Amino acid sequence: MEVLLFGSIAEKAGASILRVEAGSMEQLRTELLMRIPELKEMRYAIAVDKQVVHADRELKGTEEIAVLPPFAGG
Amino acid sequence: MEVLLFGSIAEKAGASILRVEAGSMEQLRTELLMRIPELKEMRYAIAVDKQVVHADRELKGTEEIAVLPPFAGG
Amino acid sequence: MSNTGSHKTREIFVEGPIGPAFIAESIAKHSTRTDIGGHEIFLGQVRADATDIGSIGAIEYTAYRDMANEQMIVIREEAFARWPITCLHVYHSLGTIQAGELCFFVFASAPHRREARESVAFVTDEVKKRLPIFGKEILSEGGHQWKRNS
Amino acid sequence: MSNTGSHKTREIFVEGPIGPAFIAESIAKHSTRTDIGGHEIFLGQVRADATDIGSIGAIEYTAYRDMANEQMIVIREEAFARWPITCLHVYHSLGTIQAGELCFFVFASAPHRREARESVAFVTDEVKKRLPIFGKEILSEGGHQWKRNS
Repeated sequence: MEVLLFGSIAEKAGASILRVEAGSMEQLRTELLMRIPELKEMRYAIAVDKQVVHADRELKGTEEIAVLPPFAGG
Repeated sequence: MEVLLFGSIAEKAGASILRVEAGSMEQLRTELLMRIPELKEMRYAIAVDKQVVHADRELKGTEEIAVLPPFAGG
Repeated sequence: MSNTGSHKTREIFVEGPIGPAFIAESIAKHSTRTDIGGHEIFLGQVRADATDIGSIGAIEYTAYRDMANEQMIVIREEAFARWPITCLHVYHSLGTIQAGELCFFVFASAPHRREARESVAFVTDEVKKRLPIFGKEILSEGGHQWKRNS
Repeated sequence: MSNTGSHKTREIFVEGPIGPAFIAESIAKHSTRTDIGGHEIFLGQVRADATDIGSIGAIEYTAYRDMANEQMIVIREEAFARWPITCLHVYHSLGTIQAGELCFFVFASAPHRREARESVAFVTDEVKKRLPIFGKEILSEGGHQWKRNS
């Protein structure tokens, strides 16, 4: 699945899109920490189909995933 | 002394300035009611030198007096 | 009465409606103040209310101008004492303002939005309460009645 | 998601700073709505804050655009459900906005000032909290840091 990265997270990853294989939110989080170790020290949220998701849940692989650093609008 | 009239009160009086003789607020009020009988049914305030005054007090005759209907700014 | 730039006596009245271009100019003037983080603006617009005796087509504003400008100084001082605002501008129309036109413009700027927001709310309310401004509501069908703030 | 004129999906993002002329045009468009009595506007301006590592010269805004526009629909619906407002317009800049320039514009209109005021306060706060917008603070002396809303 494609994972969209934004702001400081895209900067750390050196990319704005990652390809990741993950069947659940848990797996996705683990995978992301391996690919972007700096995430451990960062605050971020994960959006699934444009909704922030905190709990674990299955992922089909067709979802739109995004990793979001703290919001800073306004 | 000259008394400035505004809005609905100027309309009732048919004038925007009245000449009135009064040595106190009490006398001024009595005089105004004689000159503009409709005041009895109206809400209004009297300003002395641009400050609304409710209590009785002496008037020297050099003050700037104004009779003010309800405020309607904005 | 203080003598600082922010608190000095100003004429708040303008003849006729307040135009959007005037508002844009006021906003643009603040781009050099890079300590400002938020602007809050209130605009009063004449409403074509239906009343018992007809619908309002326009309001003809008059004021006890000297007293209103003096009262405005007091309200300004209160606002600057209560909130760390950078600027405060207030304008009110005199003369005939048609329904749909703007008659009142309150504009505060501050480092942070809360101060700008709260001071505009305060100033808007106090101007309506404390400034001797009078409004003759001109009915579209002819005749008039006198506006009063509740 | 409702389909009425007031609630439909809109693009809130504009490239570059929000100009005073754009604000004036938005205001002017409301003169035909003679049921409006008050407009409330919040404008966010980029502040040249001094930070530990230098002073902010500009903010470069990016966003997760589709999610932000969807979140904005939800906030709009909440505002229209809570207050009897006539219109609500929200714009946010993308790209580099210099200190002193405007990056955020919230504009509500209503028959009475209280509704306009409260809905602008609500929408301003919720946009800052709920929209995935990111700000890279470009320091005048070189380098950058990432803005975060507190």
